[in-house]
Amino acid sequence: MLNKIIDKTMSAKEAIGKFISDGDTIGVGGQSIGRVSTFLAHEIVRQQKKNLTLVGCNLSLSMDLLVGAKLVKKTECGSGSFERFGTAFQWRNAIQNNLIEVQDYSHLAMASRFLAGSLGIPFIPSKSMLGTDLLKKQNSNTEKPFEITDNPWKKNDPVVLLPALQPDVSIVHVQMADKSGNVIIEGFTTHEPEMIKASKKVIISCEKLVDTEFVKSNPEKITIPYIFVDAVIEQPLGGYPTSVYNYYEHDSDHISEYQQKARAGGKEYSDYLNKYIYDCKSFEEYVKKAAGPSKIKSLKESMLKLL
Amino acid sequence: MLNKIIDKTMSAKEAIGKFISDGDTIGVGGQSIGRVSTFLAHEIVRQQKKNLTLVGCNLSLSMDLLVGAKLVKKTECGSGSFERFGTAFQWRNAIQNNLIEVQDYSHLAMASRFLAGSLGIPFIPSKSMLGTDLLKKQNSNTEKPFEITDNPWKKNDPVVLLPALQPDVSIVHVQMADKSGNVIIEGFTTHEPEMIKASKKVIISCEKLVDTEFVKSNPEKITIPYIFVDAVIEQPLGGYPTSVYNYYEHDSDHISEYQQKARAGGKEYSDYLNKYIYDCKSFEEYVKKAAGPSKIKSLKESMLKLL
Amino acid sequence: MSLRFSLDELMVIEASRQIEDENIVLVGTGLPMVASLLAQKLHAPKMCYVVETGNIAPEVIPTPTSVCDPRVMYKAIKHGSLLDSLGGILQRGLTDIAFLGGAQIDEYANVNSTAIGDYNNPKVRLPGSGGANDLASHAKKILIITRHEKRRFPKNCDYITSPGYINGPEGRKDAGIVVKYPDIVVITNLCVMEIDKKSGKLVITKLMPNISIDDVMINTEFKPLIKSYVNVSNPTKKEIDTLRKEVDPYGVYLKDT
Amino acid sequence: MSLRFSLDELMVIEASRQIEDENIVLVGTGLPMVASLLAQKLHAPKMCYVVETGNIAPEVIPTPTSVCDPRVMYKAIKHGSLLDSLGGILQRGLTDIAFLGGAQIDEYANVNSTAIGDYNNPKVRLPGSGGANDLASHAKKILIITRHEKRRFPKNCDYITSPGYINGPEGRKDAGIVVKYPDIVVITNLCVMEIDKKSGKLVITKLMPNISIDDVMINTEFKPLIKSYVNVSNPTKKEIDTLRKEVDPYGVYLKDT
Repeated sequence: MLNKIIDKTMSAKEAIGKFISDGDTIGVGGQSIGRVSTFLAHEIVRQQKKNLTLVGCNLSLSMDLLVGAKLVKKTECGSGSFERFGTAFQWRNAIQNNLIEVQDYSHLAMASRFLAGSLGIPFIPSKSMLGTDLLKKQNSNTEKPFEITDNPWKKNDPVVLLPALQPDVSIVHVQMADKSGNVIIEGFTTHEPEMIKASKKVIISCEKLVDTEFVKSNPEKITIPYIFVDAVIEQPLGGYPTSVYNYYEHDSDHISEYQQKARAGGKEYSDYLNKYIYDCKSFEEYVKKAAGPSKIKSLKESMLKLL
Repeated sequence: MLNKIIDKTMSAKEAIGKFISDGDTIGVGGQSIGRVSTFLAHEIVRQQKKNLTLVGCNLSLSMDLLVGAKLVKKTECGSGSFERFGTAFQWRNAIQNNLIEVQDYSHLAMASRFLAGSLGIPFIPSKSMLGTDLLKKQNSNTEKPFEITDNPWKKNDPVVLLPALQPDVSIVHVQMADKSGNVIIEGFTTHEPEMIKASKKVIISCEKLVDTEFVKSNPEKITIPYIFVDAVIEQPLGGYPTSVYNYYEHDSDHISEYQQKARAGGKEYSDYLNKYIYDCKSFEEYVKKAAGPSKIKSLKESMLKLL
Repeated sequence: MSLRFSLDELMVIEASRQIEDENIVLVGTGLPMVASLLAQKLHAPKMCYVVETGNIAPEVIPTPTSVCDPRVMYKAIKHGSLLDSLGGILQRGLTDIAFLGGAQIDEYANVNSTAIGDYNNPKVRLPGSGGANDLASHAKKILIITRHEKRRFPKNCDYITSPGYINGPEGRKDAGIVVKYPDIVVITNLCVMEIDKKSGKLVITKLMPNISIDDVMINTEFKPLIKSYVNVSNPTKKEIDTLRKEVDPYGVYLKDT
Repeated sequence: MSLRFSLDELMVIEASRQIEDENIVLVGTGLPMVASLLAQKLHAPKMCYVVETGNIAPEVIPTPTSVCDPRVMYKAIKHGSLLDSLGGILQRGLTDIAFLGGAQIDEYANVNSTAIGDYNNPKVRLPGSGGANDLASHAKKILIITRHEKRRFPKNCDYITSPGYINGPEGRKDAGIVVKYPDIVVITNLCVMEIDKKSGKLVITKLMPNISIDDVMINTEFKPLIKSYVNVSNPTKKEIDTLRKEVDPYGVYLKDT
């Protein structure tokens, strides 16, 4: 229907300010070096939202930045990895120094928890993690992260029950959305469809704002209908320095620079945050400092060659 | 990849003969008067596969034909209805005369059971059906159809556990498929995506066989990847007399004729089966008898006007 | 007032008035579909229509006769699955309004659409729950449109397919249903009944024009509560015109007077 | 034999030989991706490549470096979600082969990718399970490709992230894992070890050219079983050519000798 469009466009400043509170559980989009919501993560850092719990599957740059900026009290995820660029070093460092609480799950377990949240059921069974330390060794402060039960339909069949997860707010960067929040994700979608549909509030940034008539003519392209979305921000390059399918490849140089600073920590890392976030008036200024127009052009061209 | 296509095309005679055995649990596609797998159901009737358990959400013509042909021992579904054309009368009659066993669920409960089957988990929670006779009154012969448990994360929160359902074989009529079994469903998909992915074997009939290159250029159109499918049969009008979105509207006249005979039962009903199934050499012959070319032309035109 | 209308028309119009703008409404076809489209065209332009079969926010073409009708798929935002509609939207808690029908409605607004007589030896087997149990369990507000006949309003349903307040004000809570105290409104061609949250029972809140409390009582097997009640407002010209010309122009569901 | 090759190359080639035609293979990037693409180009043309991020059956473009790389999305049959890959295909029981990596592999083929030292006070925190636990739990056959270093093969993992045979032949069954007795094959630049289903422990089954049992023992902290073993077949010219020219033409993962 949508005879009238509910316009949900606003600035990132407004969206993060309005929807995220200190202490919230934040669903984080993207995976590894693909479609990470760096634009929205930068804005959270800028607004210094504190005591956050971050949840997702493979969390990389968004998580590492927020941990590095000392805004995170806990993570619940499947991994902290930039793949060939290494571990999420600020996160690693925080765990090794007991600065944050951590709850480990497998990727399927996290996706299943979001699925349960998205369906309004309180928990969901899994046959993963059995027999391993994921079910034995717990970080001391965590609440009951699972339950083991018997399958009522089969003898001697232990089943893991996982609690549903409904993040307070999710932040996700996508290819396209319309003003009312109909979301189009192209290429891999990782844990995002289930996470978005499970979330109480959802903030979407997109490479390109599209017309609702385009949405209605392509129902098979719609990943998430507008009823799940609360804010939409058009931000080209909003996933930089990670890749966005159909738009641009990841920037190896800047990711390597980040990883080097994150691994070093201390002043080197705070210099990075100052230079690229605190001292930048906008995300555009960051992208300009980090890459510049000719690098961006080549990342775009490099993607186009692969389609 | 699919560098080489695995060709799964065969005749309905071969597919039903090869994959369905007496006593099987059959997942039935379609809903009400939309995209019902009549073509494949006719072939099951022709081959007299017996003692079947039929499962689905709103089962109408396929279920009613198979029950009417005395091939069904049990149904597990959410409803037996042709909407404004009335109840599934042969099914109703069989229940009223204690000829079949019946296990009632809500539609969401059935879809959830298929979801569990499709994810390889043994059961799934639901918050439907609580407080009602769906959890109290059971048909005497049925196995444990659910279990009520406490939510480990919340006090005084009873939760229904539903057993996963993995049909032996599912039969579904769709708009398009390629030879290897990549399936494109257009319009509503009801319980079919989860049911198909949960099934041990899947037989697909389609209005139109499409090229695999078309499939690969339109990944967002693919409802089911080929790895879930075992047989593909191209059968235009395979959903007649129900509607197939983008292809043709339902035939009110023939559905009314069926319902009149099904309600009457006895010789009137067996005359129907003889005339339209047993005495037909092919599904085409049935369509010709039931509708004829000019009626079919108008059903197609009527659909095209609505797109 | 020279405007002529039938009580069936007013029943649908009164139902449409229950829908607010931006509501997410889960609905099939029939009179509920007519009522929700009417609301959308009158006062709820941003209403989101969700169909159990999986279609989300279509621009409905008049006049669909089935949840599988192409007329409920036109320009949908998404063609999803039943799990998307009944799981991801309804059980997820996002549905503001759901419509129900049924063969029997009792004083607690429980609904029977499964069997008349003994479940294991039924006099008449009905189609079954379908999505009705899910709708009644998870929607924030439940609307029931039905023509008022005595046999439809027994003291107790032969079988409870869809929960109303079950057996009292805390019936849903005790059973573990997530939506503990929903609004439930039964709209008939004689009256409007709503759940009284103190007793969990239906109370007459409105009467149709020229209908008396006695008319209702005679046609109702259980004894609905009576507190204060008003008359259902007569339809406006705009309501009637929109209903007849735009929503059901071919008189599929409603013949005009 | 004038064909020159490195043991790293032969390690990948030997891994590719484990894959049969029509296998559904769940794989990320790195050497497992190289091995599976090689198999597809050589003897398993109908292999189905599934990526955890949700891409099903792409035509992989050489040479992806991430599970999010557009090179693993080209002409995919479907761009699904992680739940589709790890739930709907893997946990559903449809995966023939899965590849694992990890910092520690013990004698029961359990794998640690979570933490070195005490979990609650780790010496080195590693990235964590990712999909590895799911792969190890649900695939019918598990392949591990790793360079052979002593510290990678301790007697016991500091933390078991992904289940091998846990603590003996019935370890997986006792834990309730669905795939009770999978094949597990560890392929290194020194040897091939496989699970011995009688003991649930790794046994040396093949040696790389010019490598002795002693070489393996010196570089392995636990004591792998030894029964009968053979030599890994030298690569054919076709294997080497396909690997170098078609699968990893830019030497992203393997430099030729």
